[in-house]
Amino acid sequence: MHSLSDAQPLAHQFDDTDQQRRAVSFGMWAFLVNEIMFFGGLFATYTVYRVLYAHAFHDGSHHLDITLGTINTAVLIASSLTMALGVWSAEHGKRRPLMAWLLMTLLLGGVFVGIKAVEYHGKWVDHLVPGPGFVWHGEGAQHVQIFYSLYFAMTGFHALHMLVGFGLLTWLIIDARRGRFGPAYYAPVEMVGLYWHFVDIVWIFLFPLLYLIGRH
Amino acid sequence: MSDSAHHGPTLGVYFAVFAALVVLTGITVAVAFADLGALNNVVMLGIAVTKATLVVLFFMHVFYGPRLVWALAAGGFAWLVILIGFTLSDFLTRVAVG
Amino acid sequence: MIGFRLFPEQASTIAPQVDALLFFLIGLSLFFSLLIAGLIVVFMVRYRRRPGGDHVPDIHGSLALEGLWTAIPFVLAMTVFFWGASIFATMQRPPDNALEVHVVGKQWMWKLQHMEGRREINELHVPVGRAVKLLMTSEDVIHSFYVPEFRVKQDAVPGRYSSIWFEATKPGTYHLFCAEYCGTLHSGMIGRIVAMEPAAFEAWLGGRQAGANVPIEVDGEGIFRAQGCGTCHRADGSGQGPALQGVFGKTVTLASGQTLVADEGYLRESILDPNAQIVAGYTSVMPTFQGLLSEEDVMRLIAYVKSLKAGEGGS
Amino acid sequence: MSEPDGRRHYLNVDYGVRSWLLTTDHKRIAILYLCSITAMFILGGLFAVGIRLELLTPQGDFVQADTYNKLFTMHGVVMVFFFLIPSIPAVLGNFLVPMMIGARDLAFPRINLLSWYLYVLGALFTLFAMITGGVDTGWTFYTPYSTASSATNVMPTAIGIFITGFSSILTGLNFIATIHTMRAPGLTWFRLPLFVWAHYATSLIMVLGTPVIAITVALVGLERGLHIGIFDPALGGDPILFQHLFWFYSHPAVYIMILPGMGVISEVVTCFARRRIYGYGFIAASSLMIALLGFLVWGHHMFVSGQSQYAALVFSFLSFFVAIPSAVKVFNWTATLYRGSIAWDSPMLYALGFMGLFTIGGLTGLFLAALGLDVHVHDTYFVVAHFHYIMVGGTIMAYLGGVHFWWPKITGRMYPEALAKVSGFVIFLGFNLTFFPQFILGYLGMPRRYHSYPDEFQVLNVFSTAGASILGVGYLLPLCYFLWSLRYGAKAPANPWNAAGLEWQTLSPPPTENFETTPVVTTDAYDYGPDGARATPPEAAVA
Repeated sequence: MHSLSDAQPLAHQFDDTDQQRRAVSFGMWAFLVNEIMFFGGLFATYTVYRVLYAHAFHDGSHHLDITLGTINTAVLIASSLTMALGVWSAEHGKRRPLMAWLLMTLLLGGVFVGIKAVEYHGKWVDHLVPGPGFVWHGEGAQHVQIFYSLYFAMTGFHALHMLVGFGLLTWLIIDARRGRFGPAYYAPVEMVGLYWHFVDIVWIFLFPLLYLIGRH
Repeated sequence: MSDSAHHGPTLGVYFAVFAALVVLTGITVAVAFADLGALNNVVMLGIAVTKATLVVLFFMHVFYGPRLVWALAAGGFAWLVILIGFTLSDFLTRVAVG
Repeated sequence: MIGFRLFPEQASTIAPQVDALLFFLIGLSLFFSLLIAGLIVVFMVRYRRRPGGDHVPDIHGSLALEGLWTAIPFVLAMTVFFWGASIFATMQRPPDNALEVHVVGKQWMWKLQHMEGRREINELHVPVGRAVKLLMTSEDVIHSFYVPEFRVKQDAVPGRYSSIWFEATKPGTYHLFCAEYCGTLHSGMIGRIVAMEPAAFEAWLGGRQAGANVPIEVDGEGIFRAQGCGTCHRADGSGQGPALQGVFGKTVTLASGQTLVADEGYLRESILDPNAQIVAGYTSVMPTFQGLLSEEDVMRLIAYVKSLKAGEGGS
Repeated sequence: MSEPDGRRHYLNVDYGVRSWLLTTDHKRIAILYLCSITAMFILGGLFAVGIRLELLTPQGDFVQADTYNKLFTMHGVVMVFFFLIPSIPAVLGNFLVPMMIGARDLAFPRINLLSWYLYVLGALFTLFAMITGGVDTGWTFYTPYSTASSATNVMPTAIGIFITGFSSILTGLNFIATIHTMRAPGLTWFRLPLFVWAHYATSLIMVLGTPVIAITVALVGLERGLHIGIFDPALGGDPILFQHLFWFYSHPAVYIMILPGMGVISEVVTCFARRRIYGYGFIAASSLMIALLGFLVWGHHMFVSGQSQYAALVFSFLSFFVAIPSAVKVFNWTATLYRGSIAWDSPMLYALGFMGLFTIGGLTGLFLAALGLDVHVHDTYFVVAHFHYIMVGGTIMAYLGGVHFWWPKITGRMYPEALAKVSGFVIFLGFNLTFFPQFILGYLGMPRRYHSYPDEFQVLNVFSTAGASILGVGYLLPLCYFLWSLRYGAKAPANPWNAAGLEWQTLSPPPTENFETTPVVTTDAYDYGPDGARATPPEAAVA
C-alpha cells in the first residue's frame, strides 16, 4: 500500500504530481536553508576570530596555496555548470547527455576533492594541522592555529558535503542509465542539482575568506 | 507556480553565467593582491555575494521560480546575518573592564 | 549562618535599588496573575456548561481590545527595561576612588589580594562605606563571583579580565558563592565577605601580619626585576621595548595603525601574548611569559605598571 | 488493541514488529515517538528524584558531588533534547498536523521514519555515555569546562545531541513542506487550526536554529578530541563565543518547547468553551513573532558572562518584546472563555493549569530580562524555577492536556475521567509546591547546580522535595490509567468532545489513509457556531 520511494512518480500521500513536485522542491529549499545555518555557525566563528586576530589570520592564509585554491574554484564552478546542463538534459528528455553531464560533474567533483587532498597532505607535511603536532615559527602561533582549525573544519565539512554529493550523483547516474528520468519526472536530478550548487556556493565564500585575505 | 520548473534558462544563459563566474573569480584573485585597504574585504565579499547570487538565480532557477523560494533563499541569508551580526555586536563593542 | 528567612539582607548600596525593581515586578506579576486566574475562575463558574443551555455568542475578536492589551504590556515592558538598564549602568561604572582587589578563581577556590598586599583565600574583608572594585580572572574554567547580600555577580573568565564593584553598607558576614558551574566541587567554592567598619578594616589590613604584607606594586616590581623586564622596558625609553611609565590608561598606536587604550586587558595580553598587538615602532622580540607567570603574578605586574607614573624613573 | 467490530484502522492494519519498525504512517511513527519519549521522560524523572533527594539536606550526603553533577547534567540533557523538544511536535504534531490539514500523511513519510531512527540513535549514544560513567558538564556544555576540564563522557553525549539535532531538523522540514503544499481544498492559511500555525512557527525554529547547535557541539567535540583551539582560552580561543553559538539555538529552543504547547491550548480551550477562538489572527501572528523574536534575544543568558555591556543592553531591550506576543496569547485565551459554555473535562483543566503556570513563568521572565535584576538572580534557583514554570508547568501541562484530549482519537479508547481530573490537580499542586519555593531560594541567593548548600536554605528545599514527590505521583497516575485504558477503557466515538477540527471528522482510531475521501473545508477554524453546535456532524463527513 505504501509506495517504495518518496520520489516515485506519485507517492500515495500526494494528490497529484504537481503537488508532489512543489512539496519536494519546497522541502529541498528548506533543507538548504538549514544547511546555510549549519555552515553559518562556522562562518560566525570565523568572522569573530578574523576580527579579533586579523594579523594571525593573514599570516595563516599566506601558507595556503593560492594556485591550487583558484584551480579548485574554477573546477567547482565548472562542475556547477555541468550539473545545470545535466538538469537541462533531464528536463528535455536527453538520456545520454544527462548521463554524460552527470559523469562529468562527478569527475570534476573528484578532481576538486583530489586537489583538496593534496593541499591537506601539504599542510600535514608542514605541521600546520592543528593539535599537539602544530608548529608555527612566527608570531601569534595560537591564533594561527585557530585559523587552521577553522580552515580544516570549514573545508572539511565542505568536502564531506562533496562526498555525500558523489553518492547522490552515482545514484542518479544509475537511475539515468535505466532511463527513469524524462520531462515528466526529473525531480531527483533537479534536487541533487540544487544541493550541488549549494555546495558550490559555500566554496565561493570559503575561497576568498580562507585563501585571499591579506595578500597585498 | 507549478509550471515554474519548466521555464528554466536557456543553454546560452548557463554558459554566460559560467563565464561570468570564471571572470569574477579572476578578478577577485587579482584584487586580492592589490592594496585597497579596508576596501579589499568589501570587494572580496561583494564579488562572492555576486557569484553566489548568480548561481542561486540561474543555476538554481530561483530567478524563474515562485516567490516562496525567493523568500526562503533570502530568509536563510537573513538569519545568517542575524547570527553573525548579533554575535559581532558583542565582540566589537567590548570596552575596558571597570 | 542564620536561620530560615524569606528575603536576603540588603548590605550594599545597589541592593535597595535592585529590590525596588523586584517589588515593582512582584506587584506587576501579582496583578496580572490574579487578573488572569480570577477571570479564569469567574468565567469557569459563571459560564459553566448547563444542560440544554448551550447558547454562546459568536464573537471573533476586537481590534480595540487587541490594541489595548498589546499596548499595555509594551509600556510596562519598556518601563522595566529602562529601570533595569539604569541599575545595570550603575553596576558597570565603579566610582573613581574605589579600592581595588585582585581576584583569581580556580577549581575550587577564590584567591584574593588587596593592593596593600594582604592576601586572602575564600574570604574577602572590605570596609563599609567605601566602594570596592574587583579585577577578576580565572586560571582554568569559568567561575562567577556572587555575593547575594550585595546583589552583584560577575563571571571570572579564563584568558581575560572582568570586573565588578560594590559598596557595603552594613558590617557583617555575607555569602560568597561561585555561581557558574565549574566542576566537581562547584558547591564547595564558597566563602565569606566580611564587611567591617573602616577603622577596623584598616587595622585588619595592616594588622596581624604587618610586615609580611608588602604593597602589591612592590610585589610586582620584584617580579619585574626577576623576569628581567627592565632590560628592555627602560624608563628612559632607550630599551628594545617601550617605556612603561604612564602607559596605563593611555591611548597607544599599534604597528598595524590601530589605536587602543592600554587597560589591564591589553597589558595582560602584552605579557602573555606579546606579539599579538605590538606598539608602533617596536619589533616582536619579546618572548611570551605564558606558563612562567601565574595569573596572580601577572596581576601584580600590572599593578606595578599602573603605579609607574609618567616622568618617574622606574627603579 | 484489537477491534472487535473488525473495522480496519491504522493500529490493526498489521501487527508484526516489522510493520511498526518500517512503518511510514505518520500516526504509527507518532506512537513510536510516544513510547520512546515516555521512556526518556521516566529516565529524566529518575535523575530528578536523585537531585531532589540530595537537596533534602544541606550537607550533600545522599550522593557524591561528582554523582550529583552527573545527575543534574543527565536530567537536563534527557529532558531538554530527548523529551521536551520532541514531545509535542513529534508525538501530537506528527499525529495531528496531517489530519488537521486533511492530508493522508506528511510530505516525506520515509524521512519522518528516518527522524525517529535518528532520535533513537542519538538517544542510544547518550544512554551509552550515561551507562559508561555519565557526563557532568551541565546540559549547557560551557567551554572550557566541557573541552578541557571535564573528565567524563562528553564526546558520546555530544555525538548523541548532534544526531538528535538532525532528527529535529528533519521533522521541522517535513512539517514546513507539508503545511505549505498539502492543505485540503478550501483550507486557506487563515482557516488553519492554531495548532498547525504553532507547529509551523516551531518548525521554522527547528530548521533555522538546530543546525547551529549541531555545528557548535561538533566544534566542541573536535576541540576536545583533537586539542585544536577554537573555544579554549588556553589555546587562544574565546569561551564567550561558544555561549553565543550555544544560545543562538538554545534560547529559540525554549520556543520549540512552548509554542506547540500553546497550539494545544488553543484547540482545547475552544473545544471546551464551545467558542470560536478570540483574536485568531493575533494568536497566529504572535506565534510567528515569538519564533522571530526568539532569535534576537539569546544574549540575555549572558548578562554577567563578560559580554559587552552594549550588547547586553540590546539583548535586554529585545527580550522585553517577546513578552508582548506571549501576553497577547494569554489574554486571547482568557477572552475565549468569556460567555462560553465551559465544560470541566480533564483536558480543559490541564489547559487552564497551563494558562496559570505559563503566566507565572512568563512574568518571571521579565525579572530575568531586566538587566539590573538579572545580575542578582542569574544562575540561581530563580532561573531554575522560572524555566521549570515554562517547560514543566507550560510544556508538560500542555502535552498532558493534549494527550488527554486526543487519546480517544489516537487509541480509540476513553480513559477514566475522574482519575484524570485527580491527576491534573495533583500535578498542579505538586508542581507549585516543588518550584514556587525555588523562586524564593533564588532570590535569597542559592546558586543552581549546588550539591551542598548553607543550612538556611534547607526549609525551602524540603518543601521543594516534598512537592516533587507529589508531582511524581501526579505523573505516574496518567501513565497507569492510560495503559489501563488500552485494554479496559470504553470504546471512543469518532468525536467524543463534539469538537470541530478535521481530525475529529474521521473515525477513532483513524484509518491508515486518515480520511476516506479528501475533506473539503468551507469554514474557519473553531466554527462552533452561535448555538454551540459543530458545523458538520462527524459521521457525515466520514461516510
